[in-house]
Amino acid sequence: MSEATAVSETHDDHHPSDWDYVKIAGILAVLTTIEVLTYFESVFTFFETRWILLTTLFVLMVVKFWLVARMFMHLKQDKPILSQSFAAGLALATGVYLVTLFAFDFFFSA
Amino acid sequence: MFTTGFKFYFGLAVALVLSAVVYGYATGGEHVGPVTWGWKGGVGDHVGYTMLMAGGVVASAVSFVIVAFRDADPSAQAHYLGVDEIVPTASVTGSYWPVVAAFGAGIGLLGLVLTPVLFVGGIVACSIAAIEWMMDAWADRATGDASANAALRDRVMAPFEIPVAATLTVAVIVLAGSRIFLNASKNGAVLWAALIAIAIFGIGILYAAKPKMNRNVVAGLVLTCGLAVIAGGIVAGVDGEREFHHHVPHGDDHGDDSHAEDDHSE
Amino acid sequence: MSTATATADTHHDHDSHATNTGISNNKLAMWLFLSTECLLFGALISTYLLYKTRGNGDVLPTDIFDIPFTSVSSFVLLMSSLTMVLALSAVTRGEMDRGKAWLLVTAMLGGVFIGGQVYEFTSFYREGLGYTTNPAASAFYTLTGFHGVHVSLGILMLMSLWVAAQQGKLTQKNTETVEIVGLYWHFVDIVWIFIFTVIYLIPPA
Amino acid sequence: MTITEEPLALGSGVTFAQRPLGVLTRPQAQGGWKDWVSTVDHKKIGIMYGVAAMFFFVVGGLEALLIRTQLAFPDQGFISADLYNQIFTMHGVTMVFLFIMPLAAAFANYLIPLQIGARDVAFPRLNALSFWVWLSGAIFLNTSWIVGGGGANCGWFCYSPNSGIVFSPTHGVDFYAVGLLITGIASLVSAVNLIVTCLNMRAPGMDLMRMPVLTWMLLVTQFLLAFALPVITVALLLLLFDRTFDSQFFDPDAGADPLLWQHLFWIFGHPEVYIIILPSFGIISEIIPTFSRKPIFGYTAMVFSGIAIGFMGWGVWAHHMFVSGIGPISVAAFSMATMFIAVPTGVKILNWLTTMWGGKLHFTTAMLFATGTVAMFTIGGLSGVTHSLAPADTQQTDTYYIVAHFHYVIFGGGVLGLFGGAYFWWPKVFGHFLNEKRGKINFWLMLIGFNLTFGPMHVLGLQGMSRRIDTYSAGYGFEFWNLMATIGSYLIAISVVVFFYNVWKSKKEAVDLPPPGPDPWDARSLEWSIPSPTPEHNFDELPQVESFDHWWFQKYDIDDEGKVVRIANTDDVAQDGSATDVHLPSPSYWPLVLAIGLPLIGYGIIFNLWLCVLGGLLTGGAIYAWVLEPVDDPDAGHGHDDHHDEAAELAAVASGAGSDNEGEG
Repeated sequence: MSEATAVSETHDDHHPSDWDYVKIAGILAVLTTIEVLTYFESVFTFFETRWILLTTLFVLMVVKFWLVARMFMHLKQDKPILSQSFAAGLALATGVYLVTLFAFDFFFSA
Repeated sequence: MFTTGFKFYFGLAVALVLSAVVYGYATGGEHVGPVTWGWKGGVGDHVGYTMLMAGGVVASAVSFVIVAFRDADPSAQAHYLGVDEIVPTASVTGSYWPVVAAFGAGIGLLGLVLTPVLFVGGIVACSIAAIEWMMDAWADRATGDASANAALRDRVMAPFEIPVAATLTVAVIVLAGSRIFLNASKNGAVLWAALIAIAIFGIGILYAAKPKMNRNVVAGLVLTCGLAVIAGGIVAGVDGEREFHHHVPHGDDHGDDSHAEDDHSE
Repeated sequence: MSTATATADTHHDHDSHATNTGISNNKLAMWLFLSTECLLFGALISTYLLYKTRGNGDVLPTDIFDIPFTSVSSFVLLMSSLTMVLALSAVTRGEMDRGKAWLLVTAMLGGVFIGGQVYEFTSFYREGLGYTTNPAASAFYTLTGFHGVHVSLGILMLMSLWVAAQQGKLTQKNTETVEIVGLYWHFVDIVWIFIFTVIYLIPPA
Repeated sequence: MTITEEPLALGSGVTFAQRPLGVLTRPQAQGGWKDWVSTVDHKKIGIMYGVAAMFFFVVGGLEALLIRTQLAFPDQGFISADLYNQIFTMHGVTMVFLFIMPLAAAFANYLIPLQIGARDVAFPRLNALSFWVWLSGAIFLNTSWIVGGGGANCGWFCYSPNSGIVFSPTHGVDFYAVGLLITGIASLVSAVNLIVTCLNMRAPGMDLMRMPVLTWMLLVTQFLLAFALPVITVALLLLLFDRTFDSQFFDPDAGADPLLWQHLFWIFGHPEVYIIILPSFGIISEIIPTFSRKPIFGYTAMVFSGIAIGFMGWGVWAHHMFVSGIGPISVAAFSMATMFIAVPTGVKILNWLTTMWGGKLHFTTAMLFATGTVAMFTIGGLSGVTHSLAPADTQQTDTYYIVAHFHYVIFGGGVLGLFGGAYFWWPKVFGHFLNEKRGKINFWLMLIGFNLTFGPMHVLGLQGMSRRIDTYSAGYGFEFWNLMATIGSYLIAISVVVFFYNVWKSKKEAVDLPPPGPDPWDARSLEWSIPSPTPEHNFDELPQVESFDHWWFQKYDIDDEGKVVRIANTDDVAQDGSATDVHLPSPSYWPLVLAIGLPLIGYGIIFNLWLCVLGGLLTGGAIYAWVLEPVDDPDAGHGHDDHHDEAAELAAVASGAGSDNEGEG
């Protein structure tokens, strides 16, 4: 029991507090709101320009992805090997499927 | 050796088989049909005969199981445990299963009159009650120690109870929620989804902020909201879905039109 | 004699249970599993992207997306990640009551998300987009359905944790169990972050 | 999640009534069939993998003989065209998924914990699960002969739309899809398990760069499996949904693109080639140094070339598709990548040769198989390079030249190495040698038969004979080489019979022979520091590893003049296996129960969805019972708490359940 307490204390030292989590969730909420706003192109006319729209969406997606993985999944505090293994899967997936879509002329027909 | 349980079930079996035979002949059985399960000659009314005979078979099977496993046989248990006499143990807890079974039977009967869905629901409730009741009864007598009996029961039943209960709980939320959304208008669905989520989230925040809150208040709140969602789901489900408009694709956008069909039935 | 030595050895063995990487077996296994899931969802997402315009003359998913509703359900899933991490945080501190509450809230929010998906599928079907209507439809339902199955399994795990906690079998020393289920839950969430942008929000050119 | 914290306490001092009537208790059998079905011991699981794999080797081999018999002479009607399709398909599927992969898994299971100095794998029960799920999938796959209206008939790659309901109306392809999904679950679970084992369970001092090459190659293999299987899982599910639920993934009429299947299949399929070949590379990397009496040359290069093969294996899949019209840029890129992957492979071959260079070579049977592997794989590798040239490949595609190439790689590179491994580790596993004389007969028969079978196929292919054709006409010049190939295939069959005879006879003879002792080959890695056969607890005392080839350096040292000198007798430094109170994880029935549930779900998808409910209940119940069951049987009376705490094997099992539920769609 004492051991468990000790462990939890050390955890407390470097893990964010509940309030930090709420703040991160707040950021995520704001980012999601911006994402949804792109849907209303007629109101925010600059989203009618496709490259602005795509860039915005992709940047926001990556930031959200990053925030959840780093903060909520504790990759920031955990050993690097976990980030590495996850990054390996992610990179491999991105690589092979982008090449596949490329081979289908996906990026030029669109 | 022959316990009360065996005597009861065996008697029941004999009675049922006899009445099946009598019923068979009474409703037009011929030759030795009712005696030989219809091997030579008819058995009369099939449904009644089958039900009575099946009941008889089941009862006799149960009676043999009771003998074979020496269930509730104090002398066998005493022998097994190496003691002179079994100390009768009080039933560990009160049981709700008889109530569930009765409820299930009632629902099932109602279902016979109203809708097959209720009938199936009643059957399911009765089956669950039967299994749980049997397991409780078995575990109550497994050893002389009440807490060990409870642990034994859990060891066998928990692997099924936990996932099934969890699935049912979630299924209720999912079903009720989706019925409400389907019943509402397109924008209404958005509103309802947001409202329900906010309610859940809100209760969570409330509780997290004041964990020392009166338990009854929390329970009441959760119960009220849960019941509201379920009731909403039932009402919405009975009321039916809103009208959907079959989307007509704007033809030339999607190339080859020759395959366009109106019938999307699966 | 040999027994005594061996006992000492086993103690030694147990002392060295601090794994080579310093991460418990279970957690490492979960992360590896999640890494492989990237390949799984990647294949489904690319299938949809490849087929999203193959309507065969029929209605396409992109024609009937209900962005406002999906936004709400995405929001719900995103916030369930917050409640999950709050549950873990509470269990870590040993506040089992609060932890249980957040676990239940997370599961229920997941339930709302799945309810939303049932609604979405039903309404799409009524509007003419059946599973077999065209390649775009098949790919869309398979992708989002797969995600739905993952969420449902996550809910099952959360509910099981809640039951275990309710029975007093899940305590502070099982913090890591909660953390591992949490990892799964967050992963399902980040997959949806991807799906929401790439499948729903990017309009057809 | 160790739910049951304490032993079931029975009050009133009634201690011997711990197993009340009808209570399913934790298995505790020592010996007998109950021991085997409930074991979680990585060594027993490894042996079961090996036995089952050899069974399917015979099945696949008989299918091969049927193929060769049909093709022995022109215009034969020995088997019908339809049956021929089924047989060559099932031959490929059986050999790849039910023979080589599980045989490699047998070595991985048995040897990884021993080579890294561990008591068991990271998740012993998941390990048992992998085996049983794999076996149930394998049996399921083969029941299609009986209940599925015949085997799959679309080739092991099952190209769409050939695999669609129109061209494959029987259930064969359904069994193919579901069967491979089930075996895929097994491989995925075992991959995660073994990766965690390698990363987390190493003995003190066993750094990653001190692990034997075999363990390294197996680790790379497990990574490849872990990342490749989800891709084939998706492909198979799409195929299954197309066939079962009329979805539109591969139907060109509906606007779908059958080429998608080829991409998904080969994204998995090419890493699969390395999944097959790398374990064999690892095995011969253990055998060659041992019988050359030299350390392996370029250990680091060996490891990194293995890793490089693992990585580059992901960038070459489309070279299987050069003639499918994927466009000039793709063809050029994949052509280049394919040429590059020959580099790390060449590094390995050079390292083996350099290891042997100047060594005192002992040509035992194991060594013969190992050198045979190097030679045959080199031939296969070179013919592979000819495929990387897209114009040449265009000529060779779908001819027997391809068949020749991949058999030289998979049989010559993979199977020969695995047989070598069997001869090498047999004394460690079973405590007696396989007879060397019969072993050498086995080797030479197999080598000659192999070359006689597949060598001529190069010629046939270049002459233009198509693969997957059930017969050929006389007068095209195919007769002579086909007959040679058929004779060769029967020679291989005889060599396999010799192997089985050797296994049987050697066991009988072993009674009169002295036991091999812990280290019969004077080898280098940790598994040789413990008694043969391996005691149940592996190591009496976990080794403190100080260098690569730690065990060898306990026996030998290098003096000032650079000469090798013996510093200790093997028996003095080896462990005697006498520890008695070593704590081991308790056996369990649940992996088996769970594995029985999965094929029921499979039959359910194909025949009647109600069966899915039954299978689902069995699977779900088993998962929860598993999670609720403590790792250690509290009744078993072990003194210690186990530290593989089970936390979320829940989660890990749920991964299995995940794929399984996904299977239900």
